[in-house]
Amino acid sequence: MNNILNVSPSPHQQSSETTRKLMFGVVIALLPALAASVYYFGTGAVIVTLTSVLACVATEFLIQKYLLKTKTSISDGSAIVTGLLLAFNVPSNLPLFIIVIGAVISIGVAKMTFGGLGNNPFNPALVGRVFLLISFPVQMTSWPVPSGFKTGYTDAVTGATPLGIISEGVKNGESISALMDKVPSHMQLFYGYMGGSMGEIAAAALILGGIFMIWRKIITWHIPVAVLASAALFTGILWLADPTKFADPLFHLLTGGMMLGAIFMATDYVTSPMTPKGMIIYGTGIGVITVLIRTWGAYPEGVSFAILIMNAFVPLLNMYIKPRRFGKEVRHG
Amino acid sequence: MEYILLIISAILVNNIVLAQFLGVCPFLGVSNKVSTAIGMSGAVTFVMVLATMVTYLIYTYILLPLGIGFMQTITFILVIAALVQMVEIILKKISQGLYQALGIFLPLITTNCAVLGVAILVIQKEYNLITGVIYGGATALGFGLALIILAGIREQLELADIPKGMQGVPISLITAGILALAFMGFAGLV
Amino acid sequence: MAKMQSTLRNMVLSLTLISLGASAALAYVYEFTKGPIEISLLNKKLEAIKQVVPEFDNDPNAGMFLLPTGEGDSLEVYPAKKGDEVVGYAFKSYTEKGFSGHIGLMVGFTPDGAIYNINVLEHKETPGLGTKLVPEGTAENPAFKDQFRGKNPAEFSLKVKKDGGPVDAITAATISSRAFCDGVQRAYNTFEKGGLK
Amino acid sequence: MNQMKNFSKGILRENPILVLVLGACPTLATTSSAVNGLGMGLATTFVLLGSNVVVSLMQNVIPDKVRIPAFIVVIATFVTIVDLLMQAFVPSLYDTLGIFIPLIVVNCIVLGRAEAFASKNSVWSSFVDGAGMGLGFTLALGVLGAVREILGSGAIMGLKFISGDGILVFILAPGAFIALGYLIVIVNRINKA
Amino acid sequence: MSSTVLFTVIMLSLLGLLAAVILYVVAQKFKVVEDPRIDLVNEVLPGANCGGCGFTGCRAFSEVLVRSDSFEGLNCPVGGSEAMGKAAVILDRQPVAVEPKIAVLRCNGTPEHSQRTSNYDGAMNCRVAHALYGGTTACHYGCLGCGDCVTSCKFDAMYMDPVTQLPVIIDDKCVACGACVKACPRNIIELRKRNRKDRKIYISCVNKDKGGPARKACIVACIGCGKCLKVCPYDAITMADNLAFIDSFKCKLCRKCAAECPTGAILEINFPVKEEKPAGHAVTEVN
Amino acid sequence: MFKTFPKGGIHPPENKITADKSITVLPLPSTVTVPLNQHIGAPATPVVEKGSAVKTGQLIAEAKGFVSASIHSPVSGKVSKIEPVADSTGYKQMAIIIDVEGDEWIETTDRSATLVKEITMTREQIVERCRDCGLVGLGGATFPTHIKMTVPSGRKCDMLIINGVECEPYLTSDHRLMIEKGPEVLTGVTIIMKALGVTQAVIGIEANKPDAISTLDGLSKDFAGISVVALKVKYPQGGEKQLIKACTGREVPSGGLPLDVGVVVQNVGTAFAVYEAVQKNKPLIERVVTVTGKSVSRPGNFLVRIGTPVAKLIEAAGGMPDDTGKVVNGGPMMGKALAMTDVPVTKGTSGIILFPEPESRRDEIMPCIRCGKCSSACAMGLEPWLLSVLSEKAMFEKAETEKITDCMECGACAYTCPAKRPLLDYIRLGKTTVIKMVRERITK
Repeated sequence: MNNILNVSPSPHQQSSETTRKLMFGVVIALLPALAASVYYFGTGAVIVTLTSVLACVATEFLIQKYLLKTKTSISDGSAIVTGLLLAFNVPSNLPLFIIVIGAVISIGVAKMTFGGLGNNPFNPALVGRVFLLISFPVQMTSWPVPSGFKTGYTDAVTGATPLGIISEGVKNGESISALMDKVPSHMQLFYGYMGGSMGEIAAAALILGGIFMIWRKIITWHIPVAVLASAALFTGILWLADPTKFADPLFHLLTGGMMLGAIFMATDYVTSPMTPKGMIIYGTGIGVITVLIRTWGAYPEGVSFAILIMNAFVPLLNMYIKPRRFGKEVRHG
Repeated sequence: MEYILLIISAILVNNIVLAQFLGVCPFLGVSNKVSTAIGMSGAVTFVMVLATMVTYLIYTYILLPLGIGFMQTITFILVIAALVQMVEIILKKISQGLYQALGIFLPLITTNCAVLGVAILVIQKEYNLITGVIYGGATALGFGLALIILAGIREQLELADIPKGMQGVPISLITAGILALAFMGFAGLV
Repeated sequence: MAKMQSTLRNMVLSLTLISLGASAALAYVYEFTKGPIEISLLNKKLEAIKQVVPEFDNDPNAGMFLLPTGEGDSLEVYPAKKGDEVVGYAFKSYTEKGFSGHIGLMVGFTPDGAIYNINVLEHKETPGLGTKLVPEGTAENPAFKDQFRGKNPAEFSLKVKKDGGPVDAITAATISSRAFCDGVQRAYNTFEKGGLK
Repeated sequence: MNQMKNFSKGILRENPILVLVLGACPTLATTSSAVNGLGMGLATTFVLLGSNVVVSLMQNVIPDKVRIPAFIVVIATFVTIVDLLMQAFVPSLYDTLGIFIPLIVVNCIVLGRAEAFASKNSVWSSFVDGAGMGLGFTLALGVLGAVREILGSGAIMGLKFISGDGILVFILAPGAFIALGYLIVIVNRINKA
Repeated sequence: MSSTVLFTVIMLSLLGLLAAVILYVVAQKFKVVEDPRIDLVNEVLPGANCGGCGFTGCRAFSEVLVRSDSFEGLNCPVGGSEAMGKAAVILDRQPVAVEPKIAVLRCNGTPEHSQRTSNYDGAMNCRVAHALYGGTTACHYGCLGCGDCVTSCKFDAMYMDPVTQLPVIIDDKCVACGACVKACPRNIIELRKRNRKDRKIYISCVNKDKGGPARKACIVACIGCGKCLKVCPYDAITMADNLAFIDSFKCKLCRKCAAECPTGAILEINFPVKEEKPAGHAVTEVN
Repeated sequence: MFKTFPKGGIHPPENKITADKSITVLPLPSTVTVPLNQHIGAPATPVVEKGSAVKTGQLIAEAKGFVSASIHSPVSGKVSKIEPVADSTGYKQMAIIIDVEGDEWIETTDRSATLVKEITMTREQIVERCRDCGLVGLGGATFPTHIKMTVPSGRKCDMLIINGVECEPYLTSDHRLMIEKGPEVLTGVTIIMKALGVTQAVIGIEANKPDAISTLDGLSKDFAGISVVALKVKYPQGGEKQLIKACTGREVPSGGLPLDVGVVVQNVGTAFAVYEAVQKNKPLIERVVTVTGKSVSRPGNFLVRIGTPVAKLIEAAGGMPDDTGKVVNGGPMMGKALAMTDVPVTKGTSGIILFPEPESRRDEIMPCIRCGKCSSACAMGLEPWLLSVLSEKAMFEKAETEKITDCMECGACAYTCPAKRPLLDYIRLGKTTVIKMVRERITK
């Protein structure tokens, strides 16, 4: 009997959950939405997704191998998630070189610059997305119209998103009820029959993914619920105040990446607060800022910006909103 | 309403640091810790409101009537420098607590180009006294907001393993860049 | 030379002297540049006017007059004359409906009310989108502005296609395009009301 | 001191922006194109040269306690002169640089050099120092401007080399921060090597 | 002269006057006296802020230097006598000659020399491992191999050798700041006098066990036999707790002790190669 | 719903393999090694010399410090050596090594199995006896029992809580003790109640031991003031502060002791030892140890003399399986890994767990993704990710303000971390450093 024993400090047991499992859990949760966008946008969605994922993984690999000269960590799956989310946030007919630029910005600037996984203060996919939105406004806002499965790539007919139509119309002085006729019905919106970024359209599929993630304990309910509830409340108040100028809350929830943002983007571990209380404040902030931007700002969607802005507040939230310490309020004696 | 829009514009849409590039030096310099950032924001707000007021009065009632508007720069900078010193003295006399909190930041403010910048902008944009002062205050709040956010992120980054070459100023600049990117979302609010 | 001691007398003296020297220098430079600055400002304006009206030989700046817009304010109008004949009017117009608010325009009309040319004086539009209002096009590659040339707003409705008008908006910058039309419309309305036709 | 070394230190080893990170405001604000960057750089260089020379001339007649205000007066004078001259003779550049010309007054480089170098050294070294620092500043601004122009509008010195637009972010505020950040990293690497 | 010029002059003169008065008052109120020599001294220091001098950084050390009456006991290990000499010139003091030092690793417990008895599987941190248990070999004095010293080195003068699993000190880069000495929970690293051509003779072991257990734990351990003590002509070697120690300031590098050591615990480094090496002394040459 | 503590906690697989294995007595080994430091506090001083003959139960080392406990010979025989011996940490410490010659007990001990329920001693006598018998807390912390049984003047204690939670996976020694020695345990509880002067005692038991709950609940009717509380299965239910919160709703203040809320907590094993010491005058020379592991052929609960080599215990359980990668002294969450198995069983040894090789290795460490799972697992409401990185980066002042000293090292954070970060390793390092810092500050 001369086994050499392993010695380590306690604990000597670890749970079976791993970063990799969590990341692939997110990937699985994203699949229904991916399927929906392939259904609506055809091969374009597949090409965009593949390019984005490959570019993200390649960027991470190359930077780690040649610039930082550290161990590569692409197998942890986080680059894949970033790639998928980036793809979900762009139109399915985006020129490929733009996607590659987005991937380089996402991984290179927003993630690896800060030291890689776990250190980035901002959601990499969103940084990439917003960067592209501002850099290539034309390409990033020419959304193909959903037309059932098709194989064409860039020749698709483009149109505005429902939110874009409403926002334009309101600025032009048209009433909401008139505009509502120009956009798909709520039920269509729920299933994703609308123009928009690749993965943001199918609310039903996204909710399915969200339920999966909550069930698998990958995320908690706090952030998505806080985002959606606060957005619904805010738009609800506006809608009740003047239904001719403001769209109804349900419309807001189903459009413009609200679901994608609330369920997948805002819940990114690294860039969201650690405590439930912090999460609720963070989520509420996202909801409110989104509505603010949608209603009065220049960008009709606003979710990406709202999440990035609240990302910036996360360190402060983590700093000042602490879990309740055991024995804190009690005094001696 | 006009004032509210002015305030929103100055804090969010045209944030002095993130959109107008004024006060970048203290923005990078005094953002190591949240507590210092808060102190600095307070001091800047105080001085900026006061400076806007004083420089406005000097410009409108002395320089303009005398026809020596071109003396703006030199006058303003001297006035601000003197003002900061005076504030320091007065503060020390009237409130020791406030002095403790803001005092150490006051000397840094003289060379904060945001203060001089705002004083000049108020004249350039032809604001009146009240609007000017509100603008100055709101701008300072915007400065404070950006500063505190950056300080929070930097305090968190202290715990991160940032690649060696990126540490310090570069990472702060890139963080500020992404922050500016996020703040562009407020475009069109006013 | 030994360094001056920091006594009150020395401090006041040196600072006052420095100020004196500085102010003298400044005053001199100011006097010297006063003329050129005025000229350059004037040139800028004239340059803008020159681009939007047919060739002239008068001093439009001297002939400048104000016309009420009917919205409570007035526009500056610069008449361009060749000889005694008026060849065009340059209207300094504006709009507040731009993507980032204010856009300043110089709109030139021929006396019959047709648009001769338009010049963007100031704007804060988004680079790459709204900024496309600015450039002049070429014959084979016309810019946004060029579609207005020679059109008379009396029969050419100043509306983008989305609003049922004939104007081709800049891709992804409908708001800017619409604002541009608004500014031109304001100039035209003023022109019409002013009875210059 | 070796004047050549004195001159060249400002260009790379002690580059005011890229190494010392002074005067970040105008650096970020005026470098949306190479020409603007160079213009700003030259204006600052002029002020730097002037103030360095005058300050070093007067180093013995200024009592210590009023050193800073005296320097500020000198600097502000030069700034106003540049301001007026540019307004008169290069009005279009003046329009683009806008508020950042008067703000040269509070540019840390100018005051910093006056305080750290000119007030202690001879006129000639101060002049050389000013020239070196000014050149370093101008170069940095020029390079940053060029980078942003190439990436942001696909052009160099106003000449377009691609059709259409570039990556627009780079001519906007966020791009300025990001480009400067990476430029500093690169220069640090070069300096270390 | 136009009125503009007049106004300009009056205005600015008034302002100057005002500023002067205010500043005078301020200056009277706050007299911040900072010795300008602090800055000067700070400039000649290396600026590594390594703390090797025992103070919190180069600036703090400059302040101490300026305030001090003599340089006795003050030394910048990084800048060495050069920096201290410059500082002495600025401050008009006598520099105290300080022998340059170098860090050496007093453990040679490579896997070859010391039998592995367990695998450490905790956080790669010597202090964690040290607090947990005696280590992966039977020697609970020797190197744990987690590299705390390497992380603590600000001068890139250390690296972990993957074969020996011991840290290696790069002589050319080591400035003897002592950071590694502080970082090592087992006090294996020692600062010794730097000899010509970086020649070194030292006991590469810190095991305080008696001969038997020490030898059992590691074949190159110091077993406290005392043979080296007897041969040393300079009284440089002392013995305490079953462990010999060579005082680097008394040692004249005669190398008699190394030849005598039965276990090869005494390392001689950077000497010209001898014709024949005593057999069985598997000495890993460090550098 | 069962009672529990409010925040945090994890559910590691229970693996209570030996829950139905009754306690068997391990035969005496040929030599025993009795370390002099088997408790928190100063080591005891030997009162025997090399060559002395000793009887089972004879005092061989005396407590000298205030927080210290006496040590008795677990066997009869001859003292062969008194010298430093590597203990379970690998570091050497003084131990008395005795060659076993038979099992001759000291006369004062009543070795009959009859239950003595009547308590004749006074409070002072009970405390005295516990000290004389070298009793320490058998839950793992090994704090001398007699100190814990004395309520300092000016403090008030109104409740005794008996910790029968045994929330660590694998371990079943307390569980078996409760089932097999119920009346003795309850008598012990009554004795401690008397010593403390309280009328109320609660025995907290996790709901995964229904047999123990029903046994004790049934028996407790005969004992005044003792009640049994079933607690939710959640680690670390057995943490002192968590247990008090769960049983009484009282919250021990940060940095405070149970006595701050009028409670004293004792382990079930301790209660049994108190019974034996007070009623039978038997010193603490043996204890129940669970020997278990997934590949162990005959896992079980053994009554072992202190000083028996762990290797002997493993032998009794069927020998060390070939795939063994790690041997843990104590529970898998808080126990200590052993570098070798020839170290002795001590008063604090509650179990020996043998992990097969694949399970014994920690997974590859990934970067922290700030998922916050450690924060939600922490029963003390701390932020392990923060404390860990603060310690790693040597920012100890900040760690102090973040209450690193509140950490009870339960390991829930490191267990739950999906990135497999060694959170507790660093927190423990930070905690010791901070405690040292604070102590230095006080002495300064």
